[in-house]
Amino acid sequence: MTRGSLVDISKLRVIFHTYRGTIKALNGVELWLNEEERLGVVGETGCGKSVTALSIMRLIEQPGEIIDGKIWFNGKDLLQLSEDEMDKVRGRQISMIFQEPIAALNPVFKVGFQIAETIAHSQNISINDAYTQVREALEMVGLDWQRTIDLYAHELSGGMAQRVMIAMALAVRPKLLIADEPTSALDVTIQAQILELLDKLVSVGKNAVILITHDLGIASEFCDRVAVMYAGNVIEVAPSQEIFNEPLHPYTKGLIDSIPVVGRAKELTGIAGVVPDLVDPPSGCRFHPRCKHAFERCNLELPELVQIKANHYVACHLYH
Amino acid sequence: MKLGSFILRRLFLMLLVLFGVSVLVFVIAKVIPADPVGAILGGNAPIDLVEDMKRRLGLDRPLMNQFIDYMFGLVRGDLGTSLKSNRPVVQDIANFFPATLELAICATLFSVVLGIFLGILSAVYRNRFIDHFARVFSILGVSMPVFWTGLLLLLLFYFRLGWLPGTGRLGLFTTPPAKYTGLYLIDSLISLNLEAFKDALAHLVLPSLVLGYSAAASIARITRSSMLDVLRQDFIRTAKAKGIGKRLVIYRHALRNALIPVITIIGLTFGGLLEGAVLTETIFGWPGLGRYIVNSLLLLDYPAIMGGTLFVAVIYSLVNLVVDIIYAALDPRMRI
Amino acid sequence: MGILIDVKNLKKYFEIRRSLLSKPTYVRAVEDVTFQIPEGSIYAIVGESGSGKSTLGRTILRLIEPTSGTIIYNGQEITRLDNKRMIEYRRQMQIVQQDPYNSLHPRKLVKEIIGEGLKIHFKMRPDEIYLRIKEILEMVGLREEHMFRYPHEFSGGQRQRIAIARALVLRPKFLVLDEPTSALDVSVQARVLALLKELRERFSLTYMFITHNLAVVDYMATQVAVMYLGKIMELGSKDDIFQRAAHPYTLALLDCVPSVGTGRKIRSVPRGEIPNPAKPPSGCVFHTRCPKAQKICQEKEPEFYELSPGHFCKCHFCK
Amino acid sequence: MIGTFIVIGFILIAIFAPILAPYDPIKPNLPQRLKPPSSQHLFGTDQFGRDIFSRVIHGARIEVWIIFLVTVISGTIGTAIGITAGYFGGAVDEILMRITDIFLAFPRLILAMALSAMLGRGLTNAILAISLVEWTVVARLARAEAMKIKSQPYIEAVKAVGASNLRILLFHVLPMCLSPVLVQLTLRMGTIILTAAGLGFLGLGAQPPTPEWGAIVSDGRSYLVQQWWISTFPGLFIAVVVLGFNLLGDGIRDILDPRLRR
Repeated sequence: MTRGSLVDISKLRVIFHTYRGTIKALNGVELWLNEEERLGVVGETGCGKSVTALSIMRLIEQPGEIIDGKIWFNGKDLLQLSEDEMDKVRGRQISMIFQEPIAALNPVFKVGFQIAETIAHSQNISINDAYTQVREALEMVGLDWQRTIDLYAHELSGGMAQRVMIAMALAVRPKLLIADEPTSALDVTIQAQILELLDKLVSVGKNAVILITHDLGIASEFCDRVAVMYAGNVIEVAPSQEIFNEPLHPYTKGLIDSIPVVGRAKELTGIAGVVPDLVDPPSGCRFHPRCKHAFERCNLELPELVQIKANHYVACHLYH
Repeated sequence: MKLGSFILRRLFLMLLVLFGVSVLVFVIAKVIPADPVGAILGGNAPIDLVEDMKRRLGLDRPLMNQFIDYMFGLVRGDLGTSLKSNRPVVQDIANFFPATLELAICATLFSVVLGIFLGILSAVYRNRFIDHFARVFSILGVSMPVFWTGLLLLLLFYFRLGWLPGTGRLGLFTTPPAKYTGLYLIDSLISLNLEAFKDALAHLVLPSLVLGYSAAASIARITRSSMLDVLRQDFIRTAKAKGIGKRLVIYRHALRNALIPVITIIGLTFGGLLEGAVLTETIFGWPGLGRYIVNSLLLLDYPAIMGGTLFVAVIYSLVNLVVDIIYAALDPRMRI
Repeated sequence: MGILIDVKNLKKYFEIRRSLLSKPTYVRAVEDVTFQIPEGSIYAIVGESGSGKSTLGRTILRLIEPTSGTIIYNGQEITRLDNKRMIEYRRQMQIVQQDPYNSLHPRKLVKEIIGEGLKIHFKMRPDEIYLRIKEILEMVGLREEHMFRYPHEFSGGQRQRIAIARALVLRPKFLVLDEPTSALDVSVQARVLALLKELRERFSLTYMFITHNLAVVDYMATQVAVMYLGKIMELGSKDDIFQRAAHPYTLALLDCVPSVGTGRKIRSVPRGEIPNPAKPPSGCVFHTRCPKAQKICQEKEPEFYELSPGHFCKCHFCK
Repeated sequence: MIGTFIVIGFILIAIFAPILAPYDPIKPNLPQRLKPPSSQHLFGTDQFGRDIFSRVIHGARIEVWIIFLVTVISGTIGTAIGITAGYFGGAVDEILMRITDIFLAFPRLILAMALSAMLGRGLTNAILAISLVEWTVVARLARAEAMKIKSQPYIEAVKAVGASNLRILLFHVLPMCLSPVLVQLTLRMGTIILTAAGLGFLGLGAQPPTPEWGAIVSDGRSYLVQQWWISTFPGLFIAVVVLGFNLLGDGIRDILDPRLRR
C-alpha cells in the first residue's frame, strides 16, 4: 500500500436498513493518511463523514452494516479482525472524541473513574492502579484535577467535558485520534481554546488525526490535508491551502463560494438544488443533478478518485 | 438540590397529598352514597331502626361536623369502629395487615429478581431465543387476569395434584407461632417453630407466585426497554470506543443507568401488588387487608372502608416516597 | 433615516426556583440594554450562548414579557400594551426562528401555516388568501403546489423559506432573524442569506439579525452590537466593529474566527469559560476572561463610552 | 399483527353476538345445569343451565361497551385537565396536579373498588368508577405533552403572528396532544378490561346475571373442582383479548418510536 502508511481505506461501502428502504450511506470511500499526519474530512450534513469515522472504529451498529471495502490500519485490515482483536485496537491504538461531550460521558460515574478505566484497559492494569495517572491526564488538558476528578458529567460545561474526553482519548497515547465534530457544539471562544489545546497535545504526542468537521475554516487551519465528501464519496483530497485556493471539483468550488469570510467581501453563491436522498441516489456521479458542468458521462459512470497533481486527487469526469 | 432538602420537600408534598386523600376518602364514603343506611338495611327497614343506624353512624349530623370529627379522629389515630366486627378499625388493620405484608414482600422479592434478570437478558440478547422467550413470558404475564391464573393454579396444584396447600396462611392443625411481627415466616423462626415455618412457607408459594408473576412481567418489560434505551446513548458509544469489551460495556456502563428508571417502576409495581393482593387474597382465602377491604365494601361497613382504603393509600405513598429517595440517591443528576 | 426600534434600559430576568421552599435566584438574561435600530438597517446582535441575544430579540417582540425598561416601535411605546392592542403591532413585527425543523407546525399544511396570520389580521376571502400565499411563496423561491404539502416533505433550507414566507406575508416592517441559518449547511445558508438581502431591498424591511457567526455578520450587517452575559459590550457601525473594534471581548471574538485558506494564525484566545449567567462576575462582567483586566475591572462596571459618533464601548481602557 | 387480528375478532364478536350465540345468555334452563363442554354446549353450562359459550359471546359486548365509555370519559376529563395544567403552568398547574396526585395515591383497583361500591354496584357505576381512576393517566400524559409542545418554536411562531392563548390552545396545542393521548388510551384498553373484570370478579362491578367475563369467572368459583369450565373459558377470553390489546399496543409503540426501527 503506497497511499498512506498508517491508514488506507478503500472502496468502503456502508448501508443502513430502514423502513423507507436501504440508505446507501457510503458508496466506495477512499481515504488514507500517514503517521503523525492530520487529515480533515469536511462535508455537509449526511455526506457520510461520521459514518466513515465510526466504520474505522467498527462501531457501525444495527441497522447499519459495512458491506464492502478494506480499512488497513498499521498493516492489518480492521474489517477482518475478530471483536476481541478489535477491542485491542480501540482505546489503545485508535481513540475517538465526539460532538456532544457531555452526552458522551457516562452520567453515573465520576470523571476520574472514566479516565482511569480507559487507562487501565490500555495498559492492562487495574483501575485502582490507573488512578495515579488520572491527575497527569487532567492536568495535560488544563483542568484542575483535584476539583474535576470527583465531578459527574452534568456538572461540567461543554468545554470542560470536551477536555475530559480529550484527556481520556490521549492518555492512552493512540497512534490515531479520530475527532468527530469536536467543537461544533461549543461557543467560538471555547472552540478556539479546544482546538489550540488539541493542536498542542497532538504535536507533542505525535498522534495522527482525522478531524471531521463541517467547518472548512477549522479543517484548513488544523489539518495538513483535507478530504471533501459528498453524498457518500470522497470527491476531492488536497493539501489544505491548496484545496481552498485551487479547488478542482465543482462541488468543492461551490462550497468555498458559499462560505462568508470576515474581511473578504464577496457575494455568496451557494449551490442550487438539494442534497440527494440516499435511499434512491442519482446514478453515476452523485453530484451531477446539481452540477453546472454535468455532461452525459456524469449520469452514467461514477468517477474515480484520481491524482491530478502532487497530492491532489479529484473524482470528477471533467479532469479525466 | 441536596438530598436532605429533596426528602423534606417530598415529605411536605406527601403530607399535602395525604390530607387530600383523607378528604377524598371522606367524599367517597359519606358524600357519594345517596342513601347509605338504606343500602345497609335494605329499603323496607322500620323507621326507628333507620334512625338508630343513622345515629350510630353519625349521619344525623351536618356533613361539616362529621368531617371535623373524622379529621380529629384521624389525627388521634382513631379510625372508628367496624360495624361488622365491632372492633376498632385500627385493631382490625393491625390484625390483617401482616398477612398482606408477608405476601407482598415474598411476591416483590420474586418479581424483582426474576423481572430484572429476564429484562436484562432480553435486551442484551435482543431478537435471540431468550429475548423471544422473555417477551412471551412477560406479555402473557401482563395479560392474564390474576384471579384466573390463581384459580387455575389452585385447581391444578391443590385440587388435582395436591402438591401444595390451598387456602389460608397455615394448615388447620398447625399452631400459629407466637406473635412478634405478625409475619409467620419470621415469627416461626424466632420461636423456633420449624413445623409452622414449613407450613407457612408452603402456603405462601402459590399466592406469591400468582401475585409475583404479573409484577415480574411488567418489571421485565420496563427493564428491557430501559436497557435498550440506554444502549443507544452516546456514552455507550464512548465506552465501546474505549475497547473495554462488550461485557463491561453492558454490565458496568449500561446496567446502572438502566436500573434507575426500573427503581421507580418497582414502587408502582408495589401498588400493583397491593391491588393484586385484593384478588389473590380472595382466591386463596388469605386473611389479609385486601380481603378485609373487599368484605367491608360488600357489606358497606363504612368505618372499615374508610380506614382500610386510607391505610392502603398511606402505605402506597410511603413506598413511593422511599422509592423516590432511592432514585435520587442513585442518580447523580438528581443531586444538583 | 428614522429610528424604528428604540430600546431603553431593557431588562429581562428569569426566576429560577430550585424548590418550593427555597429562595428564588435570577438569571439576568438581558441586563439594562439600550440601543436604537435605524429604519432600513440590518442590525446584528452578536454573542455566544448565554449572552442573552435571543432573549433580547424575543423581548422586543414581547414574545417574552420584559422585566423593566421600554420598547418604542416607530414612536409608539409598546412595552405595556394589552394583548388586544398589541395584535396590530404583532403584524408589523415578525420573527424567523433558528431551527427550521421545529418552527413549523408538523401537522399543518404550508398553506395553513402561512395563512394563519392572514386569518387573524385581515378579513380576507379564501381566494384572496390563496393568492397572497401563492405570491409570497414565489417570492421566497418556492412554488404554488408546495402549499399543499406538510413541513416534513421539505429540506431545511426550504423550511426556512416557508418560515420567511410566514413572516413576510403579513407585510411587516421589522423582522427579527434569530440565527436563521445556523441550523443549515453552508451551501444552503449562502442562498438563504442572499434571499434575505434581496427581500429587504424589495420590501424596505428593517432586520434585527441575531447570530454567533461573525463572518455572517460581516456579510449581512450595517450595524453591530456585541453582547456578553446580558450586556452590550460594544456597538457601532459594521466598520466600527470590524475595523476599529475597541473592546477586548470583540477583539477576542474576531480573533477566534477560523481563517479559510490562509494557514494557521496566532490568536489570543480568552481564557476560562463563560460564567454562569445566574452568578455574573462583579464589575465588568468580562474581567474574569479579559487579557487586559486590572483591579478596577473587578470593582467598577465601566460606562458606555462613545468613542466616535455611534460607536460605543463598555470598557475602562477603550479610550 | 396477531394483536390486530385478536382485537378485530373481539370487536366482530361483540357486534354479531346475537347471531353468533346459540342460546339466550341470561334465561335459566335448569334441566341443562352444569353440563360439561359438548357439541351442544361448546363451553358447557353453568349452575342455572345457561350456555357458557353464549354468555361469553355476549360478554364481549359488555367489555367493548366498558372500554368505549371509559376511554371516552377518562380521555375527555384527562385531556382537558392535562392540557390546561400543562399550557398555563404556574398555580393552575400546581393545583390540578396535586388533585391528580391525590387520585394517584391509591392503588388503582382499590380506588375503583371503593368508588364502584359506594356509587352502588352495577355495570354503569363500575364504568364511572374506572373512568374516575383512569383519567389521571391521561391527564399526566396530556400535561407533559402540552408542556413540551408549548415550548416548541412553532407555537412561539403562532404567537408572534398574533394568535390568542385560546386559539393557540385549541387549534395548535390540542391537536398535537391528541395523537399521543389516543395511543395511550389504546395502550390502556387491556388494563381497563382487567380492572373491569377484577371488579366483576369481586362482586363490586357488573352484577349477575349480566354476562360480564369477570363476573362469570366468579360464578364458577364454587364449582371449580368439578365444573372447571365455568371459570376457565371466560378467563381465557379475558386473557386472549387483553393479550391482543397488549400486542397491538407494543406494535403501535414500535412504529411510533423511530429509534427502534430497523
